[in-house]
Amino acid sequence: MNQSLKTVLLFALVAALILFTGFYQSWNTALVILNMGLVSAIMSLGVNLQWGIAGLFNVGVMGFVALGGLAVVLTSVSPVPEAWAAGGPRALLALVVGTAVIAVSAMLWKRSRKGWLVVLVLIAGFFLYRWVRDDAVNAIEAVNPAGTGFLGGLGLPVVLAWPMGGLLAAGAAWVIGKTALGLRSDYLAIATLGISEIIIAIMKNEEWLSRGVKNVNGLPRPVPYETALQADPTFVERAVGLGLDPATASTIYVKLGYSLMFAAVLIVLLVLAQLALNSPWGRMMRAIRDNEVSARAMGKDVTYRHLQVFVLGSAICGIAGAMMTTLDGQLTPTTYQPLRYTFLIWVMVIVGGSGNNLGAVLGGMLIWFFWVQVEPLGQAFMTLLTAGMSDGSWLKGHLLDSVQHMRLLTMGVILLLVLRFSPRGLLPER
Amino acid sequence: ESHMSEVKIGIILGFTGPIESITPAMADSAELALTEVNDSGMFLDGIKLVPVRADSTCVDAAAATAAAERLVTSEGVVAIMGADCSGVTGAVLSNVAVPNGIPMVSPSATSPALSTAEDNGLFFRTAPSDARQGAVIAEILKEKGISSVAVTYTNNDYGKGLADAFAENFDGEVTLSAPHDDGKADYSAEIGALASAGGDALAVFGYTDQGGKGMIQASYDTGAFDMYIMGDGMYGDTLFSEQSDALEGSIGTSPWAQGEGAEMFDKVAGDAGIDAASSYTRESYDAAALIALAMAKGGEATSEAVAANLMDVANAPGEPILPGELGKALEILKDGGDIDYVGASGVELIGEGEAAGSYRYYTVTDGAAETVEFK
Amino acid sequence: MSGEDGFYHDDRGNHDASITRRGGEGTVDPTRRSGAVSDAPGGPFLIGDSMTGGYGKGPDILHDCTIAVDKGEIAVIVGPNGAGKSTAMKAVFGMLDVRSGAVRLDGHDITQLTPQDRVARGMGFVPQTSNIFTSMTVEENLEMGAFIRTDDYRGTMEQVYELFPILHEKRRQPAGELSGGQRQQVAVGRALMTKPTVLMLDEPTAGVSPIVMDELFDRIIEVARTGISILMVEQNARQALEIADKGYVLVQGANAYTGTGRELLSDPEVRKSFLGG
Amino acid sequence: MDFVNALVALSNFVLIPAIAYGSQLALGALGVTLIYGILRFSNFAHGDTMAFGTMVTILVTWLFQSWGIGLGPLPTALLAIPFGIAGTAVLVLLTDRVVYRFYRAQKAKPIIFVMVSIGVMFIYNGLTRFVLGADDQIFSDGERFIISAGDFKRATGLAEGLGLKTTQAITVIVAILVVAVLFWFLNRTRTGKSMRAYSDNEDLALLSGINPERVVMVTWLIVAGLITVAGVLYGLDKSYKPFTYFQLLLPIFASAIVGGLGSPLGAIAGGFVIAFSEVGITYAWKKVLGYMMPEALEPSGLVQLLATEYKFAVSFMILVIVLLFRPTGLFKGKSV
Amino acid sequence: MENLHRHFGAFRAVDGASLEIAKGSITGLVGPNGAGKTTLFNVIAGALPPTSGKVTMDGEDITGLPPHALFHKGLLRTFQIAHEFSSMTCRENLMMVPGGQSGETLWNTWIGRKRIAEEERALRKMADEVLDFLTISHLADHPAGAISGGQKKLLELGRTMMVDAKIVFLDEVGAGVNRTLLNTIADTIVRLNRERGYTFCVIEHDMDFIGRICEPVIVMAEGKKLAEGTLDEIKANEAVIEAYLGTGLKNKDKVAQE
Ligand SMILES: Nc1ncnc2c1ncn2[C@@H]1O[C@H](COP(=O)(O)OP(=O)(O)OP(=O)(O)O)[C@@H](O)[C@H]1O
Ligand SMILES: Nc1ncnc2c1ncn2[C@@H]1O[C@H](COP(=O)(O)OP(=O)(O)OP(=O)(O)O)[C@@H](O)[C@H]1O
Ligand SMILES: CC(C)C[C@H](N)C(=O)O
Ligand SMILES: [Mg+2]
Ligand SMILES: [Mg+2]
Repeated sequence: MNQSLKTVLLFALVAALILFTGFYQSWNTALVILNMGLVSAIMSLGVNLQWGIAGLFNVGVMGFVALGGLAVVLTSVSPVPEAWAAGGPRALLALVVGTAVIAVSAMLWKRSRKGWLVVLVLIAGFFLYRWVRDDAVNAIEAVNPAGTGFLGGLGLPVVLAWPMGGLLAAGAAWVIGKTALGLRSDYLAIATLGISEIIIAIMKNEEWLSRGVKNVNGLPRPVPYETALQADPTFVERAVGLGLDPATASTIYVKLGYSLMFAAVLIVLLVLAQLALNSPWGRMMRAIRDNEVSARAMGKDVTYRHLQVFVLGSAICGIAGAMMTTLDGQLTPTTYQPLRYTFLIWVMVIVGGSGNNLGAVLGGMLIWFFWVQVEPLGQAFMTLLTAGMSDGSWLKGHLLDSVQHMRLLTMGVILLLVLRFSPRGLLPER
Repeated sequence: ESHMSEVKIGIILGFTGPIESITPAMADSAELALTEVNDSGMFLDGIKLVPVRADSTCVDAAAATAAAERLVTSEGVVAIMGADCSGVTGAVLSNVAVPNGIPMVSPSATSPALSTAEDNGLFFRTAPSDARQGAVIAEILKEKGISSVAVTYTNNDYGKGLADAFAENFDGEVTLSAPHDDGKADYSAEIGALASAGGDALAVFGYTDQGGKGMIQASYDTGAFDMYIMGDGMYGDTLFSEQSDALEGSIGTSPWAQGEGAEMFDKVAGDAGIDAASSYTRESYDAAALIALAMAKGGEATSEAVAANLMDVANAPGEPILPGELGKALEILKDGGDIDYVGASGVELIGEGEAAGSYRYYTVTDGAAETVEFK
Repeated sequence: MSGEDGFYHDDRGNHDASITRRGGEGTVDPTRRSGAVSDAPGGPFLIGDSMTGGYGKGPDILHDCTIAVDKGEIAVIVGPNGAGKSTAMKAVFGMLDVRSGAVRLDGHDITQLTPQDRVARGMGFVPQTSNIFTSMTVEENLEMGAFIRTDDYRGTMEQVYELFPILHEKRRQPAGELSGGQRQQVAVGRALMTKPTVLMLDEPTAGVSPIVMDELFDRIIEVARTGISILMVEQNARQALEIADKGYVLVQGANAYTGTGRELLSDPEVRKSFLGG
Repeated sequence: MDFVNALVALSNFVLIPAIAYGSQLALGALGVTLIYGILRFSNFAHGDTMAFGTMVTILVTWLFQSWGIGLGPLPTALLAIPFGIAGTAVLVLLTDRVVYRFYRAQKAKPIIFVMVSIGVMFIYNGLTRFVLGADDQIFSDGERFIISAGDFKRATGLAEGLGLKTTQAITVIVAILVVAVLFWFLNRTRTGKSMRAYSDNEDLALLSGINPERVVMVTWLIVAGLITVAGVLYGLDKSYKPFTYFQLLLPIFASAIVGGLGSPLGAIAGGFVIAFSEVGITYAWKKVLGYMMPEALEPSGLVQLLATEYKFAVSFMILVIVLLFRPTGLFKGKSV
Repeated sequence: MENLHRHFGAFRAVDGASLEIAKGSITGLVGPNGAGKTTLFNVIAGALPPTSGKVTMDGEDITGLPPHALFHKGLLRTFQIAHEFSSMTCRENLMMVPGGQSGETLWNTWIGRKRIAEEERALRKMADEVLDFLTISHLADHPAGAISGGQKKLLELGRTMMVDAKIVFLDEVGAGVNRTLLNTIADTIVRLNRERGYTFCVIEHDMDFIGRICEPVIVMAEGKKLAEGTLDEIKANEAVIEAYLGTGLKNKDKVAQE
């Protein structure tokens, strides 16, 4: 089968799956899957840029996604004046001090290569930082801990948080890239994995910044609230006119709003990525991926290019992370688990076909669909399996009790099946 | 309305993930209540309540939202018993329940923050907020004359909230308050730091078969502390019997009703083969029962009926109802009477999304919890 | 910082290739099992008879190509780059699917055998590329050559060291750190360790210095004299044909000229087009 | 005396736990490193395979316990380990036959193997939970302590206690034995060398007469052994819960990598680096310093470098730093 | 370069070699296996840092510069073991070589499509010419990972023809290349040298090839320079014969007798 036909068919399949969900489960479910599918597609686009195209083994996706989430809080939540009064400036000063210490020691290391001196500066700096920080942080966290207990954000429109998420992630990626990109793939992998864990640890524990594990709920939305729509007579009228009940209509309306926005972002990013890939830039990146030594000898600045693509890919993940947090309406640092936000994204990229942007998008949508739908699938399968068994038998009871474990098992089976029939991914690079 | 002869209730709990070991008993308890309602034959002209389970994963807000969305929009559940962990509960509430007007009754989401969540009158819980538990524990310690403790809490909104609430109310000194992550492989570091900080006892605000247990075990293995103070998440027979040496003489609190209700539940659950002593089984039973009773009170098995009447059936005035007496309650309601559901956990709802509830203060003796008093 | 040394001599040049590493991955399906061996008496000692085939699902590279060598003989294959010489060697060794044709060894049809089973039947092969274990020491490389031998192979190892003294000197060094020519010597040494009855060499002299090349050819003649058949591909074609009993010129996967080494050397057409005048 | 007290406190809270934990990680990392080195992929199913092997051992242990068979002061589970290994071996060989083999034949890229192993992980995950459920399981018996902290205090009259668990001692001893045997096997035996050869250059291994499928099988067998032993020791020492075993995957990978992927010695070193940085860095020195210093200078604060919240962050930070200075791990991992 | 050292642990691969390559020459570099030739190349081309010593080009100190910087200064090299971009086609392998392509700037791929298209056309033409020259034009769309060993060598050489270089280091281009083709390559090298003024430094073990194009020839052994001169001078040098050239086949006569 030729590749473009295959592409069309597979995307049609995904569309069909979602439509099927719409008809047989509900349109709301279908749209929920679609929305997170779009976000997942963007994440896998970012990972594909790094791995599929440049061969960088970034297993820190979770960290960048989380930074995107943090950006939403920092951008869109309204500031907490009491907290600012209690210790805002001092907390900022602490940040400045912290950055300065690191910058100074990095410079010292470059200039003098005297390890002990750097360590000394770091230790002294650390105490200075803690001294500036601790009081401020305690003061901030003491302000209404159950309700706020953090500085809040800038109170800007939440859509601005998306590019902000990208920027934040890009900034972090730049720092990480500068230090860690020299590592070989698996070593880079564990380094990025570690750094993402560090990012999560900071988000969990720096309450003054992100409210930590107490979560930030009720984030602003770029779309109207369902309840507002339900209260709006014109909307209700129109819904009734279409033969829908207002509650359903409002939820669908809101979700469609997200779908459109997400789709727009995805399309823009996809087009940019495709243009870049099918150009000398993409060729050069593939060359670097194939053979770094040789690419260097052919005059390509591998280090710089790696950094560039690492930052870009991470920024995309950051944007997606911000979008996801916006969709969720809340930031919950504990939900960031590597399995879900790093490895599942990788599964998406590889199943879709690494090196192929369309493949990554496809993989994102498809795997996400299954991730959600394996639960009913697994239950159905189990019902089927136990149908023949006599009622009340121990085995049947035991199996039915364990039906929830079918979820991941079914996911595993699906993953293996997909990979069996397309061992190079659904839409291979060439 | 013959086509309405089945009405679905969603049961959203973390069947996979960090609290996967306590959720089956919770779900069973909830279903037990529904079965009881169905079996009584008293429920709204023979409408059957059908539980539909879904996985909240406890930690993955997106997956929980998707699961809830599926229950609401495709399975058509009219009310949700759940979710379990405070984080995902908040997500399901604001992303699914509120937009669709579906009431949620959580048996175990105890974070104080949920009290103020925007819920359009749709969120209820049967477990009291940790703000109160913190105060209760502080009070107990004062009575016992313990003036310095080290605190470790599970690093989520529940643990943090409870630790904060405790610290705020505690008169003595908290030598160190160190979080622990659940499901991790090793807790030596936390114990090392806590032991260094010292204290008369170690307060553990975690989960019974998670990091909380790990902390107690690590402490026992190194001889760091001899006495433990345990929050609600720690209550569990297995833990007590398994760590009986370590826990001898330790104390704890758990949302629990005085007397009858709890005993009845033990019996009812025991008959149904459910491990009643597991965490939050009582609250789960109550949550499901409340949903059914609210429907009965409203005279229709709809979301609106649940949201509108739940507070009513839960609180006085009315005939007190214990576990196993749901049939009786339904009968009263059918006759237009009033009930005050007490249930397994002594339900008392104070305002939306807030349960009063009482706590059982127990000590561990010979590997079992022994009630000291109820607070 | 120790990362940098090594990989210029690695077969996997890629700095970032530890998870994509292709170096170790083979091209042969390792899960294949050998098929039956049937008797096919007569004919030369080893013959790849009218082989047609190619890589994977790709186009045919070999077209009805026949290569044979008799006991104690040296057969040399020459031809332009990409003619299919290496492919023919691999086909004879069972490393790719032969769509038609047969390989016979010592009166048996071994077409269905896997490479490892051919080794057990006394065939030895030095491929053109990736022909050493880069991470193992020189000595371990040689030991691996003797993997199927159950007798004492120390004598053979001494002989190899005698032939390539530099290897003795570097026997504890990972082979991946050797220079190009030294690696070539390891590769040939490894094959010699097998004590094969047929030795197949794909450009054994590529990159070795003249003095070593002479040694090598000398040694090949000696080996052949002990009754071992030698089948080799050479680009140093003139030297090779001089010592060859039989020569094949391969062009585009098919036999173009066949004759004794001398015949080919004296054929002006062959000289001009393939031997560099 | 104070000095002794300080030393005892440090041993009790840092040295002993870290050594035991390090050994557990090391055993896990050995399996990861072996699969990586020889089969060329990072096996994500490692944690869940460990859970499975432990589960089989637990079931057999319960059987033995019900029969009254025991090892006296030692845990009965030690007797059941061979059965656990056998069960795991059957499972992994079956998986290899049904799943991985196909991709080997296809010459799939290593990254595909990694993804496949994630699929396998999901399936094992369900499998274990179907059989034994998701709960904690208790199967340890015998003497818990060689010496408990309380007994130590009473015996020595010191202010500080020193607890040493039977399982800790067993773990360390087993880890040392296993590593020694493995090292000998890989570097000295014919089969071991053939495994290294296969990992280095598959085609050439064929050309040397090495049977690749046999190498694969032997690797899985060794891995099954390592995995089960690691899982059982961990379960005895801490507790058995499938989810924790899954969570163990990350520190195990970290250990394997920081030590140098593919290097058994590195796996050991890596295990200790991770364990010590997790346990050691966030240790509050208050107590120890309190003993060492004169009364007047006794620290008032905790003297803790970083709060324990950051213990994972710190251990990963150390990992990153190690890698910056030794980009391919402590033991220059390339191949086994 | 002067007094260059590169040590691997205690092993001195390049041990104080000082040699000079005259502008516009085609210098041959020969020596026994393991003499340190490739290592020397790697050090000069920035692939390995020198342990000590200095490399200058056109009077400019280029010691320790990274390879890509050297490329842009006009210093090119090929690899002894072919380093192709295996998943890319042969044509792409060539087209990626020239530096300063505007399409390599990310921004331009979005806004400068037209200019890129033009550049690409020109590049493609050039690449096709080179492929033609190397007699592998039929492989233009073939993945470079799946071509024969000799063809990879040709591709390696082809890359140096894609740009204007000041100096090109060729590491055993001839090994594994058909002798007839090698003669053509030799002619090209000479032509590039004459017409475009490239300086070459060539490692090769084929004396015919060396003799055909190189003047002067430098012999290295054990990391040091052993001799320098024309090929005939070298051939007459006892030390070189002993270490490198040898005296021909011992068994030759035996073959002849048969
Ligand atoms: N990474 C390394 N570690 C240790 N020794 C090395 C390393 N790389 C090369 N060597 C040694 O340095 C010496 C010189 O190697 P080099 O590749 O420069 O030789 P060469 O002159 O190019 O030989 P050839 O003609 O065979 O290609 C060899 O003896 C080799 O074993
Ligand atoms: N792994 C492979 N997959 C697909 N095609 C291949 C592969 N290796 C080689 N080829 C193709 O097969 C043809 C013959 O290659 P082969 O390696 O047999 O040539 P050769 O005669 O040995 O050349 P050389 O003298 O350059 O080594 C070439 O055209 C090449 O493109
Ligand atoms: C299931 C529970 C133990 C949950 C806990 N009380 C929380 O709010 O997260
Ligand atoms: Mg060839
Ligand atoms: Mg060389």
